[in-house]
Amino acid sequence: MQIKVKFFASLREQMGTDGQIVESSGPLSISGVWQLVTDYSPPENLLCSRNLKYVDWEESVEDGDEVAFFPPVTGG
Amino acid sequence: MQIKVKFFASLREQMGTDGQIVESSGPLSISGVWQLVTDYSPPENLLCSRNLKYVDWEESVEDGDEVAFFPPVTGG
Amino acid sequence: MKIEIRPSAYDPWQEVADFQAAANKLSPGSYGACAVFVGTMRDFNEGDEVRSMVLEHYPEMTVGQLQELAHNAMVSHGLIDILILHRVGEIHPNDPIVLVAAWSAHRSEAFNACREMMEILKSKATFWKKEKLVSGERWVGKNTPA
Amino acid sequence: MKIEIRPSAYDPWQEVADFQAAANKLSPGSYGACAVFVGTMRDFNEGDEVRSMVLEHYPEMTVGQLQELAHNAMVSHGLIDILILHRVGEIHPNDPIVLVAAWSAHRSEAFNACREMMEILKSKATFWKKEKLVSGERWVGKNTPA
Repeated sequence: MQIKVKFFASLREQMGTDGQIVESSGPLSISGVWQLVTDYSPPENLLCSRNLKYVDWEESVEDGDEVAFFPPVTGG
Repeated sequence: MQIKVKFFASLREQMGTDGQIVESSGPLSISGVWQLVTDYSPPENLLCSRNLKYVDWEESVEDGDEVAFFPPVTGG
Repeated sequence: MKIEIRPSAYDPWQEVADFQAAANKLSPGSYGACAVFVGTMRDFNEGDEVRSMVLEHYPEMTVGQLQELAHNAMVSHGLIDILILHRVGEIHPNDPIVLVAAWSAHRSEAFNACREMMEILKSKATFWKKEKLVSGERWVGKNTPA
Repeated sequence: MKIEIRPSAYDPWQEVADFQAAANKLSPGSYGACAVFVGTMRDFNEGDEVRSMVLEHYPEMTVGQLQELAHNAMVSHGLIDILILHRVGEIHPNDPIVLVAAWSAHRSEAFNACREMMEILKSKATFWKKEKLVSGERWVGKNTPA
């Protein structure tokens, strides 16, 4: 299956890209997606979304999902 | 001594005037001022001020004071 | 700080814009938060259609009361500036009655001060409303508590 | 209800005035209360002079988040209408960033909803600020809690 991964803000700069496509043949969680895009542990307080909704790191993903990782929000 | 008395809003209409001057030769409280202007008991919740500050009915008044009586406020 | 009793109609958003642009304390970049409340006359109250209203006040008291509550809010909330306008006289539905605006560095102070000033104004300031209904008139009995 | 992400500068008071005049739900005499919050860029943050700022967001998420928090506020506070604008892109000191306005029959609902929407927006909506200082740049770490 294919997962579209996005990075925002400071994480985007650290990753050097605003996203990538990852592929996996077996079941996958958000944590698993993170491990496919980098060897580093996720920064403290890093947030994640699946298909535009906040989710936990244990959430399962499915083929075609959009998963995003980003630091604490600072709008308003 | 002379006290300038004012009435506002529904009380002004009930009294038929926006105020009057009362005279007294002895010591006087706000309650005493009320008794000099009418035989009726003050309406429930009636408020009073002395020289532009809210006061209790027991407050003493002095020559030249301005005393006002009025119903609960409804501004804003 | 600007505190005014207004005998005629005003545009609250224009007033806020004009004050914000002209006030010495509100220099560009100095404030991060502004909280505004505008109370407007409704055409309906307590189940009845209201045609117009007369707002009476005790002028010698109201000006001092508004200045005092604004001064206290400035100090206790560390505000940068305040604008308060209050309408008096004959008022029609859709006319703004009260405008309270507070500027501060961060949002919490502006929100808290704006609300606190409105509650003090509604419970203490010597204004009284008389509604003109389709048939007859009536004095508004009391304000809703916070 | 109007919810917009703005890529360029706007005049918050003109926006409130225009929306209030045009919104079908805000017919003259129907609302008694309007609470507004405007967050503006300061030229100073955490002890440093800030020259400008870039506001990045996750567009596919932010629009839905703002619509959802506005819809929830409409229902839970019984509001009449809501206006929310949020700036993105390159921002300079004194530029408005966020505008949240709530209209209701009485003051309590407008005040509560305006504040609640701002707190949800600041804690959940996917915007990020990067400040440009006199020397260098930095991402803002987190928002101040309520």
